[in-house]
Amino acid sequence: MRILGLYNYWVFVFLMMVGFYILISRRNLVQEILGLTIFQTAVFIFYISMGSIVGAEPPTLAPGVEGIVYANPLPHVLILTAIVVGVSTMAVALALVVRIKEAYGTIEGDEIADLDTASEA
Amino acid sequence: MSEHLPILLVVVPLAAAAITAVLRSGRIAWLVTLVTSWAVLGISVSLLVQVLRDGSIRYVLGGWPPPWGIEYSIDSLSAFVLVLLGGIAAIITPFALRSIERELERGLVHFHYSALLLCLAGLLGMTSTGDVFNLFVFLEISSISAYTLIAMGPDRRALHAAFRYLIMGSVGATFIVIGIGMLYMMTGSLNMADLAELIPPERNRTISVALAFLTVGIGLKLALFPLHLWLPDAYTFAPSAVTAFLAATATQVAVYVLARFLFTVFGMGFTFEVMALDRILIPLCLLGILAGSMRAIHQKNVKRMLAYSSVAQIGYVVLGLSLVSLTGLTAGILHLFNHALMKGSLFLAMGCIMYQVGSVRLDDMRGLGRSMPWTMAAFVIGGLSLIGVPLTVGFISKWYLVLGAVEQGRWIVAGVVLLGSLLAVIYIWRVVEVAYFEEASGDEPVREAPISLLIPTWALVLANLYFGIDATLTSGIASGAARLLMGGG
Amino acid sequence: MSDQVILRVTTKILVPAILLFGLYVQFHADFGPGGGFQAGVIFAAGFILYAMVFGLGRTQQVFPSYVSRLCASGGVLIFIAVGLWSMLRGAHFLDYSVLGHDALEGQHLGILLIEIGVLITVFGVILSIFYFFAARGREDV
Amino acid sequence: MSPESLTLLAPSIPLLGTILILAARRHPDVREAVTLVTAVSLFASVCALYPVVAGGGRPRIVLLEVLPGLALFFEVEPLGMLFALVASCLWIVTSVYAIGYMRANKERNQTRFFAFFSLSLASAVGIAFSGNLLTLFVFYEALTLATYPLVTHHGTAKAKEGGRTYLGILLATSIGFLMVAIVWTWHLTGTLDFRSGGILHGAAPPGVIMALLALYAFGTGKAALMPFHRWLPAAMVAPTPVSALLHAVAVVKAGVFTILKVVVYVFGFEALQPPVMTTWLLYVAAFTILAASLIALTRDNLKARLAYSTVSQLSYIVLAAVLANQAGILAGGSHIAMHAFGKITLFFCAGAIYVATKKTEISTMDGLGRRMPLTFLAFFVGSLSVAGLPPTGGTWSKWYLLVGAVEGGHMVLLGVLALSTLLNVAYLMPIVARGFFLPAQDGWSDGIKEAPPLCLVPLCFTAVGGVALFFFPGPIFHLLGLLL
Repeated sequence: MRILGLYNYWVFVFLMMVGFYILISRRNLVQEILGLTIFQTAVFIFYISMGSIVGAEPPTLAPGVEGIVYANPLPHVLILTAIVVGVSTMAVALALVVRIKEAYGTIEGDEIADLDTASEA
Repeated sequence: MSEHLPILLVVVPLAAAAITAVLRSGRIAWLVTLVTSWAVLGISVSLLVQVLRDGSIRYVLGGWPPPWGIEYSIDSLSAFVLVLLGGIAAIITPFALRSIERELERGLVHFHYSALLLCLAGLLGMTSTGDVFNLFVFLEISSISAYTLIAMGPDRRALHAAFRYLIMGSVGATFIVIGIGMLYMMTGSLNMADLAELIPPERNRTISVALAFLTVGIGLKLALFPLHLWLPDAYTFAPSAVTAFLAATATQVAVYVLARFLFTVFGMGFTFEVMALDRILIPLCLLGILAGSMRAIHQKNVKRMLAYSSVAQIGYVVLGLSLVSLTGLTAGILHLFNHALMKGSLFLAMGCIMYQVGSVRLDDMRGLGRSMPWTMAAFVIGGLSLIGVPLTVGFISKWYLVLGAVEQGRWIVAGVVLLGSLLAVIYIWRVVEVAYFEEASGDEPVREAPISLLIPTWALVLANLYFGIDATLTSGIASGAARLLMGGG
Repeated sequence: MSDQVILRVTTKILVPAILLFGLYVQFHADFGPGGGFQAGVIFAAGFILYAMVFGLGRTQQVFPSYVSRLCASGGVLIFIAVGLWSMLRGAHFLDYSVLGHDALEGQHLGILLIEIGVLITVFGVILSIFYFFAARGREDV
Repeated sequence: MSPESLTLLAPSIPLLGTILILAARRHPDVREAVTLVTAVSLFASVCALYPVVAGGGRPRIVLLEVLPGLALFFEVEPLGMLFALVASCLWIVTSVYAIGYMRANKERNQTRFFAFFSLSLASAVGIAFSGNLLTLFVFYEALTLATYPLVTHHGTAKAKEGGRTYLGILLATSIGFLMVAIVWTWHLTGTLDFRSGGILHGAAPPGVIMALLALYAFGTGKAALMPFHRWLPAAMVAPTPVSALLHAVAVVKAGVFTILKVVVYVFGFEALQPPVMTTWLLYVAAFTILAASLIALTRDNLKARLAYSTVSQLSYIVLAAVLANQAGILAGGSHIAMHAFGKITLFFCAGAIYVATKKTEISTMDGLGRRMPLTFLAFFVGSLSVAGLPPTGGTWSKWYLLVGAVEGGHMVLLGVLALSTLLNVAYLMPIVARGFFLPAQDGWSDGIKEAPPLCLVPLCFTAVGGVALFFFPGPIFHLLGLLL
């Protein structure tokens, strides 16, 4: 039960590994970015799970309400920041892919490597 | 005003980055960058003076006391690194003016300065913050701007290099977030000083995993062997001024972050006695020193050669840290500073050559000893410093490293450190021989680089000599910082 | 897509609503979920929808890419200015308590200004990114 | 002027000379005048220090503190005084010779040559005056680097190759061994100062002392102990004045001087007595003496033969130092001076022959002596001096070496030294004999005469000097006596 009760952590690990696998197994740049994104998303789930408390209320103060268990808001705030960082990274990555496509005419990592060795010689 | 210096240090370049992004003139953007970098240097020096005089400075953001709010905390180690960052920025910005104008498209110049300032702000933030998550945010600010800086390189391969760096850097950053998350899970705190007290000293699975994730994550950012694969391409194809800037600052700050986590946050006892991380780090560093130097010997592109040399030098720095002794830590911190000076001057010399010759391939450097005497003299002195010849900063680093190894009777470590020096002789002398003994091949004569490029280059070269001749200041600060790290753990 | 009447009409109706909703999310953040971040994205989405239907050229007549970049920087500067303002008032950076007559009003004002800064930056950045990708490889912009 | 400021002044003179030489690059005559004036004033300032040191004084001046507790400073003691005297005196002679040689051969890049020459001398004097191991190491490396452009002066592929070996071995040994030894000494004793009686005695177990001795002996690559001697023959690609002053006097003597100084002031005699084993190092030195002499026999190139002869002679001094007794130090110290005069004469002769005839191979020198009688006479005197035969100064150092070997109870070494003297005669005398007695080879003997006076006078001077040292070795032994 304990193992199943931590199912969102299992999801986190599974997603992380899926993302990481895609990242290292694919040579297409866009697919690499996808892998990276899944990898990062997994971490979001990790943080959000961390902040959850069974039976907790949203952490907003209201007059006259006391004795309620609040969910921990900090991990959510943190992960909001991390999401922004992830989005920025992805934006830069996609911009790079666009430029690479313009410069090389391809977004396949192997072909780019071949073109590089060709221009080196 | 002086109490606000820690935050101004980060805010000033951040604001300057926002301003330069919308300026349409590259020259004005440059001027803003110049003023900012000198301001940063001034602030960081006064912080260092303040820290040395009165001890650590803590600054609370937004009036929220730690551990809830974000706190900036500057001790002698961070102040030392801050001065390094400010100094390097202040020297490289004047260099960048003409070098960047030549290497970049016109429309990109002001974006370059914006990204440079953003990167600087991120690095300064990483160094001065006392909050681990804030550190991650600044880490990503500096990394993302570094990706764009590299991608602006004149060769199309810069794009691919930046992409590779981005992928590996993001993986590293994600590892760091996971590690921070686990720390938060166990302690409920993100403040470094708070964490240091809350982390249980005995073996704990979550904390151990956090240490592993953080070490690998920072190792990726740091290009610690064997996680260095992104570094050679990135340094080779970035614009010259950017390479010099990143080589002299980004890796140094990453080392600082590693030291912070290993010594301050986790504590020496946990990291090295319970987890015995030194047993992993030392062999990796030794391998890195040897592998990096050997690869450097075989390079045809001198910038790439220096990049591989950086991999080796990072090995020296981390080696110093993982000796876990006062001398070793002093060595690591000193070499962090000294390596920035050496690599800065060497890459700036490369920038001069790039400016005049348009290439930094070894074959294109024939006869440069004659046609660009000042540039090549700067390269030779920087190279001698890399080798560790006395009266240069390299000697001081090697002295402490060897002393640290001898103290503990680690003869293999001492041997590899010195072997690395000898390998450096080989790769530096390959360039010297080509530049001084071979006749120039080109049809038109190459002229010496303009004075506006030479002055910054020589400023760093002279720093190499000055801090090598009178190392009492730097070694005093470094050993003070080392004592702080050891005592704090 | 500007020849699709249904799309054009729907868009014309939707865009003001989206922008209004963006403002709602922005200012409701004092009492419930929301804030400059989400609002900025929603606001940008309104412009993006308009651009997709009516073309990049017309959108940029309304909102040139230079202005979007100005927004991206301006928001950051607002944020920094608020921080410096509290500093000038003798408190630490971003300590809003000193901005008003009392701490509560100060906090109110401070977070409001900060959220506006965030709104403008996020809006500017998202729109800039869109402009960049959309304009790539085209001659007319 | 106070002795302290003189101590600082002496190494600064050639440094200043370097700058002036570079400044005068467009006027060869001014440049050469600067060289000569620098050389003379250096010698004068070193001489001015002599009475102070001979009177038992040790003027000392701290330059700056490099690391906490570790300063760069000069302290003139008798051994260093001797080395500085020899180097600066011979520099004057060599300068005159170099001007004649470089002009006669119409060499390129003469400014660079003279500038780095002056810089090398500054480093050599720095080594001589160094007050601790750090200072010595700094100037030791400076000397290596300052001489590199001189070795590779011609810029040819061969020069590049020679330069590689030169720099490679010297830097590898000094960084790889010497630096470890210095750091280890610092770790053991907490000081690097040269102190009478040594700093290591009692600071470490015999095994560590032995390891340190090995590190110092092999780390001082400039002492050319086998197997780290290859750089010296490689350095012979340099113009002859360089070989003469630097690779017969300044650089190589800096190496053996380092070993002597380390033995006297770092180890101290007590530290090197049993149970510390030093015999093996004596045999390494003895082996170097014999092996290098044998190799010298096989070399037809005159400069290469002289180079191997130098390798062999340097090990005399190493041997003398490692004996670690009074006679040994007298032998080692005096041999620095005696061998310097002998060997520099031989190199000057080799250079003079090259200038006059462009010949470098011994087998082509038949009958030359009758055309160049002064040169070959000087060569003869130099040979006697190197072999340690009367009436030359070399006799004294060899004498004390024999005494030292007997005192130390190393009878085998007596045999080695005797054999080595025979070998010296065997590889040097045939050259003189060929020159005077064999018939000239066909076709070239017409029109050959002595080298220009600027080359000829110096070599006569040093030859006479070598003889004079036989009759008046007093000052040298007075200085060395102060050590005991």
